Parts: sequence; C-alpha cells; structure tokens
Amino acid sequence: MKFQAEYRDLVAAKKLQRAIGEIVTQPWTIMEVCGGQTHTIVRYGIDELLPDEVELVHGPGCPVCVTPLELIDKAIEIASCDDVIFCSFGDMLRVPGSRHDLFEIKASGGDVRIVYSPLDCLKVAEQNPDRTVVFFAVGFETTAPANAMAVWQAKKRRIDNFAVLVSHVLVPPAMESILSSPNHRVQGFLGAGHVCSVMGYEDYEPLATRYQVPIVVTGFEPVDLLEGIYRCVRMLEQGKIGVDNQYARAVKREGSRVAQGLIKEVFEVTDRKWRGIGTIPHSGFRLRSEYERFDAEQRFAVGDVQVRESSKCISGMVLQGIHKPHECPAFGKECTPEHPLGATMVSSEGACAAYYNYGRLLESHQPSCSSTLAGKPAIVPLPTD
Amino acid sequence: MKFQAEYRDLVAAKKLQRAIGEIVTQPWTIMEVCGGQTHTIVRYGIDELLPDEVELVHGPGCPVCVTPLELIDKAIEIASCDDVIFCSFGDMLRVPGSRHDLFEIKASGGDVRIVYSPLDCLKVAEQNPDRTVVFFAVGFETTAPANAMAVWQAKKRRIDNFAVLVSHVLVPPAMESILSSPNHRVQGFLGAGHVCSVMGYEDYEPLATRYQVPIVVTGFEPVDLLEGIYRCVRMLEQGKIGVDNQYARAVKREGSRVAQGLIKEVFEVTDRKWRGIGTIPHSGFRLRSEYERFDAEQRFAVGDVQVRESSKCISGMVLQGIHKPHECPAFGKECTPEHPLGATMVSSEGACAAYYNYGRLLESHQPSCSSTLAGKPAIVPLPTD
Amino acid sequence: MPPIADFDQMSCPTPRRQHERVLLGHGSGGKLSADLIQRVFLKELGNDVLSSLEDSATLALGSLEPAVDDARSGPRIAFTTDSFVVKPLFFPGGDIGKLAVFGTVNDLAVVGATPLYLSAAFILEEGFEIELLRRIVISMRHACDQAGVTLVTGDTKVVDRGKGDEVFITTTGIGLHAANHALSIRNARPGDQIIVSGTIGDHGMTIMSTREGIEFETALQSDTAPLNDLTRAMLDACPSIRVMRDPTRGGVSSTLNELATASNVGILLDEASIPVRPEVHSACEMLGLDPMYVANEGKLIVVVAEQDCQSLMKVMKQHPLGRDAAVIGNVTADHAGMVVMRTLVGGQRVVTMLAGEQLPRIC
Amino acid sequence: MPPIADFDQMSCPTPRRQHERVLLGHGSGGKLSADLIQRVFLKELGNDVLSSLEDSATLALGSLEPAVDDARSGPRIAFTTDSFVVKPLFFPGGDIGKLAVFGTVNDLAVVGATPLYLSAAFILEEGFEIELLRRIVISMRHACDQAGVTLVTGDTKVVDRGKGDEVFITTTGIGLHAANHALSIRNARPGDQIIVSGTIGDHGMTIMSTREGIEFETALQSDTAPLNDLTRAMLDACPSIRVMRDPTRGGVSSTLNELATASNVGILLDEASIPVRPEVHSACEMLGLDPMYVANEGKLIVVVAEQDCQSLMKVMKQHPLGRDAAVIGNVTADHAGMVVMRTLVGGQRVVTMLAGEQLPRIC
Amino acid sequence: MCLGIPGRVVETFIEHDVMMGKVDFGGVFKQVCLNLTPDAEVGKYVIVHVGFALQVIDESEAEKVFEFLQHMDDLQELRAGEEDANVEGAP
Amino acid sequence: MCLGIPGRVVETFIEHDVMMGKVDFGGVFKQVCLNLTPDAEVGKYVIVHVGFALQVIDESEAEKVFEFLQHMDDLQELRAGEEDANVEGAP
Ligand code: SF4
Ligand code: SF4
Ligand SMILES: [Mg+2]
Ligand SMILES: [Mg+2]
Ligand SMILES: [Mg+2]
Ligand SMILES: [Mg+2]
Ligand SMILES: [Mg+2]
Ligand SMILES: [Mg+2]
Ligand SMILES: [Mg+2]
Ligand SMILES: [Mg+2]
Ligand SMILES: [Mg+2]
Ligand SMILES: [Mg+2]
Repeated sequence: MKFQAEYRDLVAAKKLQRAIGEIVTQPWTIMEVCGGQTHTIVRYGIDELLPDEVELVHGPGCPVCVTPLELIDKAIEIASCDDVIFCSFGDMLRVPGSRHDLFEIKASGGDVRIVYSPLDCLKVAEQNPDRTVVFFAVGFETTAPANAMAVWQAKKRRIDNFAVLVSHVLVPPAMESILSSPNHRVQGFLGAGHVCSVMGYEDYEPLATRYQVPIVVTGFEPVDLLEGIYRCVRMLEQGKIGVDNQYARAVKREGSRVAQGLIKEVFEVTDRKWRGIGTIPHSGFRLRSEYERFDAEQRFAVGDVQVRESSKCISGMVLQGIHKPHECPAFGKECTPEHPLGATMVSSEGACAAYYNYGRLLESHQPSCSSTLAGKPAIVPLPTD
Repeated sequence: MKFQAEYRDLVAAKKLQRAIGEIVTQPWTIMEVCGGQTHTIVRYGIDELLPDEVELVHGPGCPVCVTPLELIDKAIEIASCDDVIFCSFGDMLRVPGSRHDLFEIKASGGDVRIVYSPLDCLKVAEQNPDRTVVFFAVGFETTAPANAMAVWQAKKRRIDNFAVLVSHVLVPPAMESILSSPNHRVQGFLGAGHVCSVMGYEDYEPLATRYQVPIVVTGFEPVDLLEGIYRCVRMLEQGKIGVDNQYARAVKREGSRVAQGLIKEVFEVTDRKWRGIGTIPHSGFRLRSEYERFDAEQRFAVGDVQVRESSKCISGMVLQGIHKPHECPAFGKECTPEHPLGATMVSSEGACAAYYNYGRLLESHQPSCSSTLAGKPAIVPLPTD
Repeated sequence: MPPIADFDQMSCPTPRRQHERVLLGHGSGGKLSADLIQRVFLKELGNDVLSSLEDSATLALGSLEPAVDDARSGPRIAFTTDSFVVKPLFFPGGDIGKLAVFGTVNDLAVVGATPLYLSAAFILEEGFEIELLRRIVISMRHACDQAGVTLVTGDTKVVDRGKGDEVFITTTGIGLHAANHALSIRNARPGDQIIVSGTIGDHGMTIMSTREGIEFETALQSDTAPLNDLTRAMLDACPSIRVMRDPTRGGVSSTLNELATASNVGILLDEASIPVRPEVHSACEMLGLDPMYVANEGKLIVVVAEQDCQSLMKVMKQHPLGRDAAVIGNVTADHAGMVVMRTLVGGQRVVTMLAGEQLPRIC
Repeated sequence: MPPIADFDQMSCPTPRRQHERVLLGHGSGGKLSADLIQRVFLKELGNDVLSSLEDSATLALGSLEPAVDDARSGPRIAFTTDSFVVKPLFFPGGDIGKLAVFGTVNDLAVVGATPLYLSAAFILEEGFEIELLRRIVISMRHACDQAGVTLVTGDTKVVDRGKGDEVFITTTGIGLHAANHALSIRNARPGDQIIVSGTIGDHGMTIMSTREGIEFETALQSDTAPLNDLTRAMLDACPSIRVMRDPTRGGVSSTLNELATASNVGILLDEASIPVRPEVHSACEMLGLDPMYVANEGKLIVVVAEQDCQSLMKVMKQHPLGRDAAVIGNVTADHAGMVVMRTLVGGQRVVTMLAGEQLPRIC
Repeated sequence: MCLGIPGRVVETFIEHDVMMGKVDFGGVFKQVCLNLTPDAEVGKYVIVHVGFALQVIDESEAEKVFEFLQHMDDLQELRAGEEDANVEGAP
Repeated sequence: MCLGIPGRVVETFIEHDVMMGKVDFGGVFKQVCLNLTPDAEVGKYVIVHVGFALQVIDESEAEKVFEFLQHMDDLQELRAGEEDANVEGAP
C-alpha cells in the first residue's frame, strides 16, 4: 500500500535509529499519547531500537481503555434488552464490565453486532424498524465527526429507532491532566496524528508553552514514530518547546474545519470520567440538547449504575505514564487479554495488552531469557481444524 | 389399558366374525362414517374378516380430509405472517393447500406448532403477549366443546392475542347429503361413537326414519366395529330401521348436555363447504357474533382466497362412498401419503391413506400376489441412524 | 365416472412434486429421508460402498501397495458416522452424549464389527453452559468405558447464538471385523426368522414425552445401550446370522421395509408377538402413533435361518439386553419388498415405511 | 505505590475466572479454545491418543487378538474429524463442501498419512434449499475426486428452523501411514527451519470480506486445497521432516505457538520473509487484524532439519501448492515455548496465541 | 375422526375456574379438562379427546358386549348340541 | 487509537445527500464517507477512519521524511568524510 509500505522500511528505520542515537546525550521520557502509536511501537519492537536514554511511556490514548466502567455496564444493560440491537466497534466487545462483557451478553441472547462504521448502524436501524439500534459511540476526536454524522443523518432521515451511548473523550484535557499531576515523568509528547487530522494542533500550542514541553504531532507507521521520536529528542536536547508536526501529510495546523463544524453541530464539551484516571473537566463530548432524543442513556434510563473497579488494577497509573504495565502485580497473572482485569489489558492498543501481547512479559530486550515461562506450558496444542 | 385391551381380543373378534357370517344372507353395503373407524378397520384388517356379502365404504368422517382447500390456504396465509404463532393438531400440517402445506410454511420460517389440546394455545398466547396465536379449530362435534372452551376461556381471561380459524363440520347433515344423493349405495351406517358421546343420537332417529336405514352408533376398537357391523347386518337382515347403540359405555341417547351448552354458547350453525363434496347447508359451526373478535378470518382479512382442486382427485366420490380409493387413477401414483393430491390421502384416517398405508394397494386379501410391486424398489435402504 | 385403475400398470409411488426445501420429514428416517438420500447424496456421491447403505461401511485396509481395493490384503474395518441433535439433551435413561457413543457403537456392532475407536465433533451454540457440556462429556466417557471403545480424536466449533441448538455431536467410529461374517441387509432369505431383541419404541416415546405441546408424565426410559457385547455373543454362538440392524429413526417398520427391499423378500409379522411396554403402548394410543415407527436406541432386529433361531434366542435371552427378545415374524418369498402384519384380531395389513414425520393424530 | 512484580515468580496466565457459557472465542482456535479443550474434553476424556492432540489420531489396527494396543501388529491408520460451520456457504474459491473434504484430507496428510476414506454427516436446517445442498454435494464429489478419496458412509439429520444454520457438515477421515514417519508436533529441534507453503491468511480474509457489517470488495480467493499430493511429494523427497501442520483456525501464530509448546522449543520468525498477498495485507490493515492469526485452508507449516531445508524447498516450489513456499524462521533453544518475530524494522516482538476471536480494531 | 382413549382419573383440581384432572392412561399421565364431565371423580374412567374428557365410561354397559359374546357362546353350544342331535328346522 | 489507513479514491457518488466514495486500499475496496474531505477527488489518496476520510494526503509533505533521510545520508557521508580527514572540533 502506498503511503504505508515506505514507512515500514528497514533502511529508513535504521537511519532514524542511528540519528536518534547520535543526538541523545541524556535520559528523556517521552509519552506517545495515542494507543495506535503504542500498538506500532510494540508490534514493531521500536522501543528496542531506541538508545537506553530514551524511555517511552504509553498514554491514555485508547478509547476502549478509558471508557469508564459504569458506561460499559450501561452498555451491557442496554444490550440485554429484548428489542435492542446493540452495535459496537469490535474491540469494545471484550471490555469487562463489573460482571460481564458484551460478548457474554451476546452469548446470553443479546443481539450484539460488530460494525465497521457508525453509518452502518443506520442501515441496520432501517432494516429493523421495530427494534432500537443503539450504537456505542466511543472514541477520541478522530471518531467524533463519524459519530456526529450518524446522529445528524438519523435526525435528518428521521430514523427514530436509533440512539447512541456516548463516551467521547478529548486528548488535550487528558494531556493537561497528566502534566499537572505531581508524579508525572513526561518530558515530551508524541501528539496523536489522527486526532490532529481532525482538530489540528492549535490547541496544543498553549499546552506546550504552559507546561514547557515539546509536542511532536506524529503518524502511526514505524518510520513516523521513529521520526517523531527523533524530532522530540532533538527538541528536548535543544531545549525547545512548542509543537512540531511530523505527520504533515495528514495533519494541517487548523485540522479539518468541516469535521469540526459537524462535531459542533451535534456535540458539546462536557466533563468526563476516564477509566482508571477519574473525572477530567471539559474532557469529553455529549449530545447537544437538539439531539438528546438520540441519547441512549436517556432512552433507556440507565442513569445511575454503581460500580467498583478492581482494587488491584493500576491502569490509572499506567495511563498517566507513572507506571509501566509489568509493574502491576496482576499483570500476566490474574490479568491477561483473555481475562482482563483492567481496560488497558483489553484493547490491543491498551498499554497492558500491548506489553503482554508483544512480549514485554520479561522486561528484557532479548527473549532468550524467557525460559522461566517454559516450566508448565499453558498453551494446549490444538488440532486447529 | 382397561376398556381397550379387551376390545382387541382375537377370540372375541373371531366369535363376532362367525356371528356375522351366520346371520348374513345377502349383500349389504355399510358406511362407517368416522375416519377413526376407518383407521381401525384397515389397521386391523377387519374388512378381511367379513363375509363377502358385507362391503364397508368409508365416509367423510375425517375433519382433516374434509377441511376445504380454501381454508387450508387461509391457514397457510395466516401462518406465514411474521407475528403469528400458528397452532394446529399434528395431522393438519401435511394437508396440501393449493401450493404449499403448513410444514413447508414452517420450513420457510413460519412459526407453526403442534398442540395436543386447544387449551395449550392459551398458554402459548400468554407466554407470547406480543404475538398472535392462531389455532386451526377443525373438527366434528367431538372437538367442538374443546375448541369452544378455548375461545370461551380466552374471552373470560382476556387473552386478546388469540384467535381461531374455524372449520367445524357436523355429521348428520353430511349423512343426509349422502343419503339424498342419487348414486349412493349406503344401506346402513355405523354412527360415529365419539360424536355421539357429545351430541347423543336423537338427531339420527329422524334420519333413520326418513331414509329408512339402520344406524348403529359404534365405538373404535376392533371388537366394537365387529359388534357394530353385526348389529347393523342383523337390522338389515331383519328389515329394521332406527338407531341402535353399540357404544353405550361412552354414549347416552342425549349425549353430554354440558358439552352441548358450551358449544351453543360459542358457536352457531352455518353452511359449510366440505372438501371434495361441496357446500352442505347447516353442516358446520361458526363463531357467534359475541366471539367474532376471536375469528382469525376477520382478524387477518383472508376472506376471499380463490382455489382450484386437482381435477384428478375423486375424493368427493370416495367420501360419499360412491368409489373406493383404489378406483382413483391417481391412487398410489401421483397421489401418495408423501405427496397427497387430495385430502383423503393426507390424514391417516383419510380413506385413501388408510387404503394406501394398510396395503389396499392391490385389492386382494392375500398380499402374496403383490410381486408386481417388487420390480424396481423405490424404498432406499437407509442407514437409519 | 372415472376409469378403474389398471393394476397391472400400477407403479411404485412417484412423488407428485419434489420438495424444494428441507422439511423435518427429511430427517425422519422414513420415505422422505430415503428420497433425499437417493436424489441428492447417492445421485452425486454414489459408489459401491456408500450405495450399499449398510449401517457401517466395510473397508479393506491393505498396505498402500498393492491396490487398496484388494479386499483380501489387510484387516477389514467398519466405518460409520452419525450426528446427534436430540432434544432434550438430558432425558430419562440417557443424554445426548451417551446416545452419540452408543449410536455409533451400535452401527459398528450390527455389521458384525468390534467397535474400537471413536471421534467426536461438537458444534456448540454460543451461550451454551459449559457445565452442561461437561456433564455430557463425562457421560460420553462412561459410555465409552461401558462399550469398551476409545475416543481418540475430536473437534469443537462454536456457532453464533440462534444458529445452533446448544450442542450437536457427530461421532464416527472404527471397528474391526473379526471374521468374514456374511452379515448384510441383502441377505435375508425366505424361511428366515425375524427377532427383535426387546421392547420397541422406548426411546422415541421417552423423547416424545418431553416434547413441547405434547408432553406427558411417564416412568418410561430411553433404551439407549451399547449392543456390541450382545452382538458379539450372538455372532460367537451363531455365525450364520444373516442380518442385524438397529431400528433407530423410523423405527422397526422402516428397518423391516429396508430389509424387505434390499433382500427382495417379503416379511410377515405377528402383531401379538411384538414386545411393547405398556407405557409405550399407552402413549402411542394417546397420540395416535404406531410403536412400529418409533425410534429405538438399544434394540436389534435380527434375521436368522430357522434352524438357528432357537439357539440364538437362547443366547439373546441370557444377555441383559436381550432378555425380552422375541421372534416377531418370518421372511417370505411372497409379496417381496413388502412387510405384512397379521393383526391382533386376525386380519392383515401392510406395514409401510413412514412417509414423513410421524405426527400426533388428534382427529 | 504498588510493589514491583517479582518476575521470578511470574507464572503463566491464570484465567481470572472461567467463562460459564460458551463464547464465540471458544471456537476461535486460540487460547479460549485451548482452555475449553483442556478444561472439559481432555480432563474428562483424555487418553494417550486424544491428548496428543495431533491433527489426526494414529491407530494401530492389528487383528483383534492379540491386543489392539500392540502398535506393531497391523497397519497404522490416521483418523481425524472436523465439523464445518462456515458462512457463507459459497465463497470465492470454494464452498463448505470443498472445505469439508479438503479440511479432513489435510489433517490426514499433515500427519504423513495417505487419505483414503471419508464419512460425511450433514445437519440440515429445516427450510434449507435442496438445490443448494445439491451444489454442495456435487462440490464434495469433485473435491473427493481431486484428493483421491472415497466418501463411504454418511448421515443426515434435520433440525427445526432456527435451531441450525442451513447446513453443517462433519467429515471424518481415515488414512493409511505408508511408513514410520517420525512426524509429530513434539519433534521440532533447535536449528530446524520453518517453512510455510505459501501466502497466509487468504481463506480467513476471503470469509471476512463477506461478513455482515465488515464486508469489503476484493478479488481474494480462499486457498482451500487438498495438500495430500504435496505432502506425499515432500515426504518422498524428505522423510526426515519433523512436523507438518495446516495452520487453519487461529492461523500461523496459533500453530507455531502450539508447536513451540509441544516441542518445548523457541521459534524465531523473520517478518519480512512471511508471504502475504497484498489484498490480505490491505484488508488486515483496514480492520486492524494480523494475518498471522487469520485462517488458511490450503497451507502447510513444515519444520525440517536445516540440512534438508533447501532440497525440501525445491520439491515444494515445484508443486503448484508450494510455489510460494518460504522459509520464515527457525527453531531455537532459547525462549522455549515462545514465538518471537524479528519485525520489518529490525525490532522484536513475541507472537502470542490468539486470545479469543480476532476482532476488527477500529480505534 | 376424534381419537378418544380411556383413562382413569387420579386427581382433580381447579385451574382458571375450570375443573381439571390428571388422568392415567396405562402408566402415562396427562392433564385433562374435566369440565364436560361433572361426574368424573378420582377412580372413574373417562374417554378423553384432545385433552377433554367427553364422557365417564359406564362400566356396566362396557360389560355388555362380553355378556353378549358369552351369550353367543351359550347359543353356540346349544346349537352345537342341536347339530349333534341333528335336529332340523332351527331358525 | 484511531486506526486510519491510506487509500485511493476510485469513485465518488452521493448517497442520502452526502458525498461518498469507493476507496481502493491496495486491492481491497470499501465505501467511505467523503463528506469531511470536500477536496477528495478520484485519484487522490485519503486517510480513512471508521469509514470516513479524515484528510486528503498531502503528497508533497509525504515525501519530506524521505528527503530528510536522504539529507541525513548526505550528512553522514559528509561526516564520514570528516572522520576520514580526522578533523576534530566538528559540532
Ligand atoms: S495489567 Fe491488568 S490489572 Fe494491571 S494495570 Fe494493566 S489492566 Fe490493570
Ligand atoms: S387417491 Fe388421492 S387423488 Fe385419488 S381420490 Fe384419494 S386423495 Fe384424491
Ligand atoms: Mg489441522
Ligand atoms: Mg478440528
Ligand atoms: Mg482440518
Ligand atoms: Mg443403524
Ligand atoms: Mg446409529
Ligand atoms: Mg445415520
Ligand atoms: Mg451411522
Ligand atoms: Mg437456541
Ligand atoms: Mg480434525
Ligand atoms: Mg437461520
């Protein structure tokens, strides 16, 4: 694929690796905000390519991870209703609520469906006029215009058997929340490329100034990440603050005015709870009153679900970059991707799952010392088919 | 089973067989009205036990057989509706409509269920409040109190999602219709025992007088049939007319006043079409106006279904005793129990099916000459399980 | 007045039209099933072994060279498969797991083989309770132990909720022929005696008693049982047995009709001699069914030469699964392809193959 | 601040809780499947043959006396079963019938046996169109012809509409081992090379392209094919092959993880050498999937000693089904039980077994 | 038509204001509506059709067919005696 | 978060008053909403997320990282030259 294969190039990666090594003179801690970037880093072993001085910490940039437990429970309650078709992006289905996940609801008879796009839900709604189609509208700013479009179209096309369970979160308030935490260790950020495709990066400039950090808007391919890290290290080494844009092929300073307009038409800013972190002021979207009849929380009166998070899970610390996943005592034990205890183990972009899946089990860059694992194999050889 | 085993006794049967042989002096044609009696006759080979002088012809006494084609088509139309649960006695499911039978509707997605009793439908209706449960209320007088009870209860218990598709027929008008036909050959009747359990046999007395025939109300076990035939032959030989009651253990002259009262509460007499015979005045029941909201024909507006019967089928003649099933050119060829052309091939009490199933294929009392069948076996040996 | 039919030209039943969709009756073990097998499976896949339609295929396994079809070169194995879709999963006297093991064991046993190995493939519906699955699997273990077979390979698939029905199990079995028995459904000869190993209809009426809309209370139990120990004893005592078959779906009638057709003989039954439990009899009367068409899961139909009949009966009656064995009729040269029954009251009737499903008769 | 984990005590993943119901993931071929097999099937039914969990069971068929477990006394046969529940029934490059034949043929082939006989059990949903059934059966005939196997026994059941899904097919196969190959998933040794016989993920992504809510247009075709001719050629040329396996459900990752565990070795892969069709790559990118977890139906994973690798590769590349064969990695003594991949950009990652189902990632 | 079989009432109860009963059909038990047969009591036999008792069986009437057969036997013996006696002219 | 992949617009059309397009992702085609990218024309590349094009890819910007890498190579050669020359004091 054009605009992709060339960014997965070994030679280019090696050049950037060397370039980073050449300019770094002291330890730096950089947070990639976005779960997609975390995914790339662990999928390609990019942190192994970095000099010891550069430490990456994984931010709260996965909507699956940060969707609060009570909202998962609400989703589960709604999906359990008889006349509901509950639609969701695939990776939300395995997120554990207090007792169940959406897969289990499906197994118990709930009509839970995976969709690729929010617009697909409108088709489903039109095809099932006597049932209510509820879409689990999670996401960061990137997904907001798509979700807004679905609601806007539903109103325009009078598709009244459609509703959304909104859990929209915003990146800049989360970054600010991290930066204002007394324990934070983040010295520079890789900004979330696709969020900025939509929103631009004007909002990041005051943040950079206020907290005196460099922010490099970065793409998602290995070469993007390495270049983003290179730029960020260079700024750190040079003592520069401000916003740089590595992902200029897809990000303009002002973002997409069309997308922003659509978001504003449908959504307004609100306080939001983040799983593992807590409520962050002005950090999310909710439906505007003109669209409130599409609000599943109102339609299904699931307003006050009470939940309690696992006391073991330190995903809040992980999401803020204070701890790494393998520092959690439950990591790889009670908490695995099959049986996640916290949300960061669920999504493949969640920091814990990424660490688990891509072998951060042992904090070693060499897998050769992993023989402690081999004692009692847990994986049964399957006659696969 | 008490009141059953003793009526299937070889010695008793042989005695009656001999007794009939002893009193008969000339040919007599007797019609058993009821399909249940036909079933017993062929299942036990009773006609083989009779002297050549006694010929049995099989009457129109199977509700499955005589339910008119348009009503089957209406049933099919209703059963095809999305929100309908269509309940029926088992043997109605295979009756062919103009194009389909109810089994095929089930296979195409219709919710068609077999019930043992009409009262079961009320349970189904209560369990499925958002669907309409339609019961195919076929039957002679015997079944009428049960069906009436279901409707009466539905009204009383306000089970509004229940309706009945009524195809109730009455025996005496059918007998009269046969007797008044110029071609008829019937000299004596075996009256339908269970019909008389409900209705008594007072209504048969004027018939016997008007048409100068003996009528013997008869039960359903082999010994019952043989005794009924004995009594009928004796009356014929003695030139007696009138109504005799072989089945006194279950039939009183006045029948069941309770049952009759229930029928009258819910039903009123109407003209009815009989499959293969045509419309017979005052030969059926329909719902009284107080119960018309339970009438599925009205609720589903299936008033004017147009149909055409197979031109080959002579089931009308068969039902009137004018022809025997094997005299039909389609019998055993185009028309078999798996692929019935006419209704009398469908129900196991239907005269054609009875003949087919119990080997009347060759009109021989000795099956030994059936080798013409063996040429090309049509039955594949199945590895049954 | 229409012409009288010409009986000389009377042909076997020709379906007026062929169904375009699968109906429940296509799975009944009766004529519709036979029709589907003939029209679709044998037409497209037929070969000598498959088309023989024995309860198990018999295969000669030589070394790879010389040719596999050299029937003398290696051991003769029996090979059979069945899917089990019974509802309810647990019923008086058994469960789907037991049935799945014994059903396949019996198909091996009735062709004279010693059942050795089973495979089991599970199709699970999403949402099925794992605890129930465990109970079924434990029951299969007990059944394997009881029948002396080993389950050596398996498979598990999961289908979306609403696309399956809790659990379906397909078992496939391999057995070894001990000697060159001449058992085949084609072997019945006039004069042979027909034995049933016990009461008929127990399994089918037990299942029927749980069926929604029909259900009734009874102490009846399914007869599901492994027949290989009985068949082994029978074949040891009487190697000349001509036919053995387990009258499962479609009941005794269907098995006997298949037999009459395949061997091109007639069969004459004596209704009074057919063993039927009182509860089976009563339940059949209540629903208007005929026990001759009701499924059995632990019974045999055996055809044996007249001279060996009494000694065989003795062996059978000594075995717990043959205690109620009875001679129910004999094979005739007359009326080839037909099964005729002498009724309780001395009449006769033809016992046909089940058409579609056996339906409760109400009227 | 929580304590840092004690890595010396780090144990293998212990499920926090066990699911009480069957989930779709239990059929995914990944860890949930393994968990179900371990907890229910092996726990209750385990025996030496079943628990070996090879693609086919290997059975020694002697005469009945002496004892059957005398592995030397008769021919060694391979025995395997699989249910096929694929949707859609017809897809680019194949259909459920073809898959049902080739799937079982391949499980026989990869244990080194010559596939000979198949059984097929059909579970039909009431209402299924008989014409579609016919098309499937015809396709099975062609597939049998192509693979050189004979379908010798079968079964048909019909379930109520809404209790099944058109048609499920369970095939069971018998094959004959030609010689004493040492093939086993336990045989990989450090230094061995790992070969894949062609591009990965073709079947799974073809099926995914038709999935409601996900569907996309592509010229992709399923790779479903009978591998027995290829495996025969490979074994003839290179009898020392250590392991063969067809990476079906759960994909190459699951097969390699099973292999690493069963042989207690490490596996080191080179991402750049893994053959992936551009369309498979693109579709995976679009949905956030990894082709390593996507099912194949006509591919082999082969482990071979280093010294035989090049000659084997030559044989494979001459076969139409091995044209795109590639060495994708090697077996190591290090990190036993783990599969590690050297990534395109020179990093490393552990390739784990699929947890549940692979879900389209959107965010 | 009208499949009806005899069974013994073993229990009666009221459901939805209607008299119901449990009936024993030779070891098979089924709930049956007894509303049409007010005389049905525990221990009595009823004829049941589609879940409704139609009539209580009149046990003394039930005997009559067998009395009649017995009577026929007697006649037969009588006649046999007559034949033995070779008497003509008997009806 | 926010899986986005590049694809080439091969067709545009209007559905429910919204601009839609068919996008080629390396041989895999999917319908995509182009409403947010009014500049998307047939032949252009867009970044697509959950069925929505977010931006038209700026092809000249896309080159820059490679220009930068090229530049690094030049520097490297330069530096290598310097090293060869064994010149000290370079920054
Ligand atoms: S490993 Fe699991 S329990 Fe620990 S922080 Fe991550 S998600 Fe929470
Ligand atoms: S055999 Fe068939 S066509 Fe002929 S009269 Fe009977 S039902 Fe009609
Ligand atoms: Mg395999
Ligand atoms: Mg398998
Ligand atoms: Mg396979
Ligand atoms: Mg069998
Ligand atoms: Mg069987
Ligand atoms: Mg079978
Ligand atoms: Mg079988
Ligand atoms: Mg279900
Ligand atoms: Mg297999
Ligand atoms: Mg379906």
